[in-house]
Amino acid sequence: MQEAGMGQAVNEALREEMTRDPNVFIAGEGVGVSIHDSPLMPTHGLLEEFGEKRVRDTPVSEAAIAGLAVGASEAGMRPVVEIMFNPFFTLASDMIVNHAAKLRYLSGGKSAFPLVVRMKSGSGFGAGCQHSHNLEAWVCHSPGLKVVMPSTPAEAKGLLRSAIRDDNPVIFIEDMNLYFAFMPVPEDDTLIPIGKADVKREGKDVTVVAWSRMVHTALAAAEQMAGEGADVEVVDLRTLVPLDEEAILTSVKKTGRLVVCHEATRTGGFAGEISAVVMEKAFSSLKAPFRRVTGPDIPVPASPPLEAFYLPSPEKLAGAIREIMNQG
Amino acid sequence: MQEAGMGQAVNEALREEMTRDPNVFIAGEGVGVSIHDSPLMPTHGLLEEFGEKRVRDTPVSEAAIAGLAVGASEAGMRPVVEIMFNPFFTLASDMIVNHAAKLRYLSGGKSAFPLVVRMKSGSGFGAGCQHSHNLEAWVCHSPGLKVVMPSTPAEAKGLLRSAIRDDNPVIFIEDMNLYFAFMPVPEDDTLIPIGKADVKREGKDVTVVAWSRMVHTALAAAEQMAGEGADVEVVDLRTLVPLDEEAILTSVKKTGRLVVCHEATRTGGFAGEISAVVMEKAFSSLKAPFRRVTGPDIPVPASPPLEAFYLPSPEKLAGAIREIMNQG
Amino acid sequence: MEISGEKKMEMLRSMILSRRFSEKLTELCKIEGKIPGMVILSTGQEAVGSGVCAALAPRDVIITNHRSHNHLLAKGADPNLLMAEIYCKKTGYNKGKSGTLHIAVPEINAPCTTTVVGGGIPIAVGRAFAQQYRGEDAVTVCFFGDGAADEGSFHESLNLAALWQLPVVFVCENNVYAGAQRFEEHTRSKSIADRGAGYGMPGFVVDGNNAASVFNAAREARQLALSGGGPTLIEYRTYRCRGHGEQDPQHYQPKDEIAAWMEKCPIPRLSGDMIAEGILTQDQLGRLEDEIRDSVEAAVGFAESSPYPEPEDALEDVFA
Amino acid sequence: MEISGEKKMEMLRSMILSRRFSEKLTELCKIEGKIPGMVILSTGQEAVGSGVCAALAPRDVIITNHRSHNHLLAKGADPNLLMAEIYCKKTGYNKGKSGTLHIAVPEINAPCTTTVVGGGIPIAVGRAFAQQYRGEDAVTVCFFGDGAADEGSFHESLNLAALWQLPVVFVCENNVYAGAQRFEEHTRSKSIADRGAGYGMPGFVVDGNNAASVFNAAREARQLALSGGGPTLIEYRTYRCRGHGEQDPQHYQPKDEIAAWMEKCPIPRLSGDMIAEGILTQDQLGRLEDEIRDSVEAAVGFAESSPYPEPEDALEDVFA
Ligand SMILES: Cc1ncc(C[n+]2csc(CCOP(=O)(O)OP(=O)(O)O)c2C)c(N)n1
Ligand SMILES: Cc1ncc(C[n+]2csc(CCOP(=O)(O)OP(=O)(O)O)c2C)c(N)n1
Ligand SMILES: [Mg+2]
Ligand SMILES: [Mg+2]
Repeated sequence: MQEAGMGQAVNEALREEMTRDPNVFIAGEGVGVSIHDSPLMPTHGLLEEFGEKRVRDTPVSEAAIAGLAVGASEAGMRPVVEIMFNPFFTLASDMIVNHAAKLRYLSGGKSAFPLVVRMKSGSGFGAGCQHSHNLEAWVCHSPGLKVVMPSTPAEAKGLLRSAIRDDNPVIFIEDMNLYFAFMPVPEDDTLIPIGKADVKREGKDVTVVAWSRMVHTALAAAEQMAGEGADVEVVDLRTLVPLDEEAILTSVKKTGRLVVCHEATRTGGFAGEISAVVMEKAFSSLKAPFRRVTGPDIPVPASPPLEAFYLPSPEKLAGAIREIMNQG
Repeated sequence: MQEAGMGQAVNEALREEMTRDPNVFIAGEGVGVSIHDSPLMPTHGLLEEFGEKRVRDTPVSEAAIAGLAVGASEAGMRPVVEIMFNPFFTLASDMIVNHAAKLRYLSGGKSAFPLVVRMKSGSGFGAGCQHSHNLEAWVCHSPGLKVVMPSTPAEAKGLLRSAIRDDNPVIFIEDMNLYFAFMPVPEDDTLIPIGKADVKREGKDVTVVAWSRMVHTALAAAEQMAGEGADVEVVDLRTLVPLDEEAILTSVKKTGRLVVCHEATRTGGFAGEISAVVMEKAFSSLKAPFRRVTGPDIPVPASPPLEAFYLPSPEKLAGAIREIMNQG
Repeated sequence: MEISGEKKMEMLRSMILSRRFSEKLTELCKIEGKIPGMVILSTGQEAVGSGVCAALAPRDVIITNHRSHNHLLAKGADPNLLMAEIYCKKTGYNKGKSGTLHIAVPEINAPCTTTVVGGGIPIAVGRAFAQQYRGEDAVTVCFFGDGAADEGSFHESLNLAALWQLPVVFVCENNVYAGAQRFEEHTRSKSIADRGAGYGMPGFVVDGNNAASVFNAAREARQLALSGGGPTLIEYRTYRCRGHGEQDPQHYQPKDEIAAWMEKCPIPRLSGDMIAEGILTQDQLGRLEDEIRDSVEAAVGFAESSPYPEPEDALEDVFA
Repeated sequence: MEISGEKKMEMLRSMILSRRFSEKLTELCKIEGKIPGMVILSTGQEAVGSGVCAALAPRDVIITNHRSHNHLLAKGADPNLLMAEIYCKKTGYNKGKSGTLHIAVPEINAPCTTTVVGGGIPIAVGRAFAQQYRGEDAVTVCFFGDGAADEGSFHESLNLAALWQLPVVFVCENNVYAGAQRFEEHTRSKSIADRGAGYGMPGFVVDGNNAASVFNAAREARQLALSGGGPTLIEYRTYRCRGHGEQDPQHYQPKDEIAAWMEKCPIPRLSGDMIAEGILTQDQLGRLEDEIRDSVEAAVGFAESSPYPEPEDALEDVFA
């Protein structure tokens, strides 16, 4: 099996789906000619392969990019558009949330909007809070959207292919750090279903729910805790909407303890949703208080020590696990 | 004491603050000359009283309206701008979330942005999902913003005055239904502090946390449940950010049971945050599973029976309370 | 260019239908609780929707806005299903989920109606992109107001459409008001059409109360788009004879201004011309009026007798 | 209009400072891990920031963007504090919270720098609104790129500024590229300045590599704004001699294009003129260069020897 970063995996998925279905096209800022001349980037080489008709560089106009996807998808095309960085979602949010997500409902089920919006996310580049700001909680709170946040290249590939084939708008968020983390990617054409979590590590003492880059933080924390005799189960959500409640509840019923880890800021983050689901549906299984390990409620700072402070680390996560291991 | 709707109370607060401080001005679509010729509306009569310099009708340009507030507030003015309906926040969201909320931090604390964004929210007018969509969870998840959602005219008045005097960006969300619900409003110039919840009804069996219009739903449900022998405490958050955790925890520690009621859709709604806080900090006090009573995960439909189905009712809330009264 | 008698008849019928439909709604809106939501009409502006749609083929697409009824009827919407949707009934085009403001009728190629001001413009660009991509012999028309032309979405969309030479016709219906704000109170520009130049796109100001001029401008723009010549921005000058919506008392609209524009009503203007040209008689006009009146009454009857959706129907149609 | 020798000297110094500062950063960026984030420079474009800021009074405000260093230095930023912020040190203008991309310097009236493309434009309008409201004898200048002119924020802001005749000067720095996209690949418009007409605002295209022309256009626009004549849109034509940022290998930029523009470098152009006019000698120029080189070295020394902020400092400065 080849080793690749997530950008390369996304690239493969795009290439394969574009080859399979002439209705698939990609558009966005620099998806064709880019300032990044690197094969690690998700759309590298696609312009050369598929030409200007299907690989559309757009002006710096996020609302128009998103609207392009809405309109073209209504016609039965399958646009995959890129909003360069997650914070710029704000500029596309009217098109996505008030249109892509709602127009089918408003049509009484007559229209469909099979589009994918890819967004880069994640801190760690010293770029500051206008580039690094994880906003998955916004799209999760917008009925009509599906939300996918893979943690490995292989899953990114399989999930993106499913997202492109899905008849609904899918928000697909890629942590940029994972472009540079090489992991095995199968060369077959596996589709990974949207809406299914994956247990990345089995354990019996505590459940850590995470997604995207934080899955690796969780796995590192689990290793650390294993040394202390705690057996941590890591549930990788992969898809946030629709949420695989069953996977979460099954794990929590087994372990009786829950920690959620996300990079996004704390207040109003998606950890709250998971806590609510568990408190509603597995209350009696819980042996210890819930813990969240998240970014603090601050914009992401640029300076390296500050940015490192922002990021949930395996150590902080292990600390939280330790706290509740001592209870219940 | 006079009786007034929330629009009138907001109107009084604006009038008083504009009179007190020449740096306060209002801007937005139809804040001066409006298609609504009604004294129940929040900005009615202010143009006549304060003139065109301070009451600025703008083009239909939400990003510019928000940017106006950002720029003017940096200069030390105190803009109070209106985004007509909550879903149109999307169009202003870059200015609010990436700029109003972050620029102070980016300046290292040198700049301040003392602005208020008023937004109308709430379903019940058959206007459909592009007008009715409660998005408070978005702004609550954006560090640097304060978020206020009053339930009564008197509190709207006191809180808006505090919001205008606050040195930070404050998002002030008014449920339009409350413009037509008349309640006493004191004529004095009370300031209600931002960040303090209010116990609207004391009770010992179950805590219902609510805000904005849903406080009245909670009070109605509490009355209903009183007839069944359950003593419901209703905590009106008033401010969502900063969250008065103490008020919530004090109540839950007393009652041992928690229901959160909000009009916004369920997944990713702010109820999750409250559940997380309680599960982190009052876990051992909890006697029964948590319940949320919220809008379902759908866009708000226009047709009256569908729209009524969408809205959390006292009956649904009472049902949830009943469920957990039987446990623990 | 010469307009056939048939086209003129089509426009006349469509304008009268739209007017009677609107007048009926004005009446119904006075009855408390009858029509949910904000009913927004095109009374006085009918030549725009009717003239533009007459220039289109059924395969052409329109994207419309909060003031959609005229556009939809002109594109061929069934008055029964339209009225039922406005009533929010289960039999309506969108099962009552949309109501008066966002009626989508994909079956007549009017698939997206949005009440977010300016929101239809990027979508129209996307729809036209699909047409170009597939080499369809069809265009997309986007209807929006003068106020909408101040939204950022207008700007980004027109720039992109011009850049890619997409087959789209941008129809700005300048009805003097955006809400309670007059045109000259929301921009210092002399016209919206002037903005075309900034995107390298032709822009024209056209009399929007003259169905023939409306038709001709739309026909030319469509032709240009079909032949690969890219988008056109047409600003039709017309007037909103009623309030922004039916709840608007029009207190800020000068009475004599309304009256003056009512004098320029596009319906007698076209029917008068047609009679003068000898392609319509008073008698035929009378029968047309009667027939339309009946169909509007029938639409009301259909809507009134239709059931509301069941509450739980609210949960359907979120995902495909 | 005549430009004083003093002003010319000011521009020359500011351009050379900006160039040396940038060249130093280009060097530093090659050292792995030295400078955090995306360093984005104005090499070759210095006449714009330096010429415009020379036309301003200290009380005038500038709002800048991701390509800010030249603007900030020209407005009077201290190279030490600027460099320290670029290094993300505690002693930097913003305590390391901003880094290279969003440096805010309220003390020189450069209070908001945003890296959201187009994001500064609405803010500049708000800042100019405050000036008008208070009757201040000052204007706001907003710097943005040609790419930014395609964002919706540009459109909404220019329309509003013209409508209210706000004292703002919109400075579009057209450096041929927006990221990897050439100007003619992102708009079919012949110029950004053309867009002014659509808002009822004067728009001019000006040589952005000639400091004197830059200065004169800015001075006139400022004068107009101060006298109540409202905003102006100035498009300065210049060229981005380096990549979008220092990580950009410029693979899509023709080498001969870069070379041709380097020939038009604004610095020797101004210094050459000044020498010809007899207001500068080679000797003085050499001393100026030395002095500036020293100050840039000093800035690097200051930054290098400054501490990083403490991790927990991250929690400060969210709320006032
Ligand atoms: C984004 C957004 N902002 C505000 C509104 C409220 N609103 C509805 S219609 C309207 C005026 C639109 O004017 P114009 O575009 O000229 O269309 P007209 O109503 O005159 O046909 C406004 C402000 C809205 N629906 N959407
Ligand atoms: C809203 C937004 N979209 C995209 C980006 C990424 N981006 C940064 S600079 C840039 C190009 C801007 O071009 P231009 O406005 O011409 O400015 P220049 O870099 O040439 O000075 C892009 C696309 C961004 N920062 N903000
Ligand atoms: Mg209008
Ligand atoms: Mg540029």
